[in-house]
Amino acid sequence: MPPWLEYASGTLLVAGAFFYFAGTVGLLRFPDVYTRLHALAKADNLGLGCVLAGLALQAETLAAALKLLLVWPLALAASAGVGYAIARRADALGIAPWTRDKSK
Amino acid sequence: MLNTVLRRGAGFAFLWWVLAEGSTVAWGLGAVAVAACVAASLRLLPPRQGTFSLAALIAFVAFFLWQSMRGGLQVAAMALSPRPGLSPCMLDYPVALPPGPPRLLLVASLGLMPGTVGVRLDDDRLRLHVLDARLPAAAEAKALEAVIARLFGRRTA
Amino acid sequence: MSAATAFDLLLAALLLWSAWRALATPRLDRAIVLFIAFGLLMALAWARLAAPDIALAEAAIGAGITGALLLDALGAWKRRAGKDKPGSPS
Amino acid sequence: MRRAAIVLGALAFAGALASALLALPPAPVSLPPAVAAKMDVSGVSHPVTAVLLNFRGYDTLLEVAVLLLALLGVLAIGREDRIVRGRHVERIEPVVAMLARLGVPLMLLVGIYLLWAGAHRPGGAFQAAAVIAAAAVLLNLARLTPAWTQAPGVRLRWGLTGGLLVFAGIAAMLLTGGTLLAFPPARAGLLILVIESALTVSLGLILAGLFLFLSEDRGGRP
Amino acid sequence: MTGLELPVALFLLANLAAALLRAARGPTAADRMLAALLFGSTGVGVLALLAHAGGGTPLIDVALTLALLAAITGVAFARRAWRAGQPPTKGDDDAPVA
Amino acid sequence: MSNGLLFALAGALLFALGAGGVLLLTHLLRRILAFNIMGSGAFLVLVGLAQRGSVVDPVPQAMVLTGIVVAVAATALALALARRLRALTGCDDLDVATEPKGKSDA
Repeated sequence: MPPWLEYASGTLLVAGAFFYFAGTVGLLRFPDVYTRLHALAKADNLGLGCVLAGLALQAETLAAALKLLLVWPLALAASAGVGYAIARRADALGIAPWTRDKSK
Repeated sequence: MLNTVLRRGAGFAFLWWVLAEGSTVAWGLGAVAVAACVAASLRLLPPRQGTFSLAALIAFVAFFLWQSMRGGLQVAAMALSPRPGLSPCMLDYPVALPPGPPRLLLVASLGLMPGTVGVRLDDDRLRLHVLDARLPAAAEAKALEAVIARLFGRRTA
Repeated sequence: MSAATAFDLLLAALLLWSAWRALATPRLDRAIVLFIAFGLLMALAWARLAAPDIALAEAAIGAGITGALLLDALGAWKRRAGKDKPGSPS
Repeated sequence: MRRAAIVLGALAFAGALASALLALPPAPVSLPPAVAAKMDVSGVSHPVTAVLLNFRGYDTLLEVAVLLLALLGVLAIGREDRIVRGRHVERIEPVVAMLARLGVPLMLLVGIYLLWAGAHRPGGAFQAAAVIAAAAVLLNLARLTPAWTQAPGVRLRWGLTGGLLVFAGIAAMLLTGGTLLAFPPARAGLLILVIESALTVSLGLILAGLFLFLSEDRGGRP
Repeated sequence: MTGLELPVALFLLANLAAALLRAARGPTAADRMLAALLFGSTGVGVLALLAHAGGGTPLIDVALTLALLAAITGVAFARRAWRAGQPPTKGDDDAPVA
Repeated sequence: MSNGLLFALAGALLFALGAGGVLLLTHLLRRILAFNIMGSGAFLVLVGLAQRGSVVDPVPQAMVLTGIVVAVAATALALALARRLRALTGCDDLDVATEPKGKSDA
């Protein structure tokens, strides 16, 4: 494996870890279920994408790399579906979104 | 109809090739698998009218990748900043896309775009939860709609 | 301590924690969520134990079947929670 | 009092077990070389599949029977009540339905892939069946497949028992050779593939049935 | 293999632990459902990393299966376990919390 | 300490935890959860012990694989029984359900 590929892969892995971290921080800090949903759905999925891309760069065959990249859209579809289901249910149960002035 | 079968067959065959990691001995069972999957998908998702263009798919994927990167960065910045600049609000957005797959793709992908999560879809009114009221959420949803409309072979509604 | 050892230790601790909380928490739905998480952690443990066959089975069954079975049962539990009298099918 | 005794007992048990584990000498009989020595006559190249279907095939045969018995048990117990129609059942949710419409063919593909993979790397009938059963669960959750509310019909019965019947039939056929499930090495690969395919269908239906018989949603046609 | 895989996997596991704590403890039932989202992203990421950190390529299949089935738990939760309009019961904090 | 031994020890603790849970908890669903945790602990001990060396032993893996599938079938059967019992008696505690009439005011 050429060294630049190794660096690129490592950079993507670290970037992925960063987005996961941001998602976790958002999950812990954000005030209500809708905002936490934003944090998880966006940051974690981007983190997963970076990690998978970083690993795909190291794959030996094209098919193996594509298999890794195939995982991403599956996870995205799952997140999109579950995220909407959660938001839809929260709305149906009458959970009001947190707003800035209400907290004051 | 035949067109749809061939297209889906090719898609599943490609996926099988990826899953089997390029192994060529797998094609016996692979043919059975592809046939079963095409049958299942025809039953679950009947063929529809409309054209399909690779260019539009690439445009959609590129738009999606770029926007989800922006979305991730934005959420990361908000989560990690010492004072998160959150001012969430609900936004009722009138959907122009036709019902069925295009509209559902819009709802699903909005959840991964910067600052928006679909909360409820009633006919052609979509309620969005927006992370920051100052963001141009409606304009971005409009742009996404245009890309999806192209993907499904229609002029922007 | 190498990253591998740290990973295994953290994973084992998480397994024990989630199992403990799943049994000890007073709330039924929390218990079931924690149990489903326990299943996922078991899949990771099998992956670390060089048993990908079991990891596959655990991931597929834990995510696809056990979780749905338990959550469906939880829903049935709640739905009947209001009416205490037995045998009242309307 | 009873509580304290149980907690103490469990702790003592855990301690004893842990110290026994730490003191345990390496196994006197090492199985991996024994498995490896027979791999070339097993008909497959993945050791776990070889153990599961060839070396200890009779275990697996009886296990399928156990699963069928569990399903019969669920059937015999029946649903807890006659379901109140329409009141608690969810609306069809289009996003979830679309997820199922797109995801189920993919699950089928991955299921069959896992069945194929089992011959030479991790995978096999059990995992494939679990993935296919999960597809059925998703269809039910999306209200595309109704729950099973009555005893299975004739076709479904054949599907549920087919794996066991094929497995038992092949075992009976081989019994003429003297021993239970001793595959002739030349045909072992083919026989195992036949058994695994039948098992995948049956186990998938059995696992799906375990959920579908208990599921609350009678659903309707799409 | 860059040698970064296991440290990153460890870091993700730590994230999973923190987030799971929140998801399982969160004030509303909806927060608990977030756990289902976590499996879809963090669990899959850890498995893919483990595959490249010496676990062998079959673990990619495990990650793939998990990603494919991750939606089921969340959907089951939203559609079955969490009902609107039910009175809160003993041992259950699912009443709508504003 | 090899990782097999570590997970085997964790499995022993999980088994004890699950066993304690089965004995102590009376809620039907919780008892099913405890039973499953007990089973997982046993599986971890089996595979973990075999994994102490560097050679992968396929025999316990095959056993545990079938064990997991049987465990889910057993769970489904137990859930069917629990739901039926609850529908008939209206209570969710095993001890209350089996006690003589009059006390079963859950």
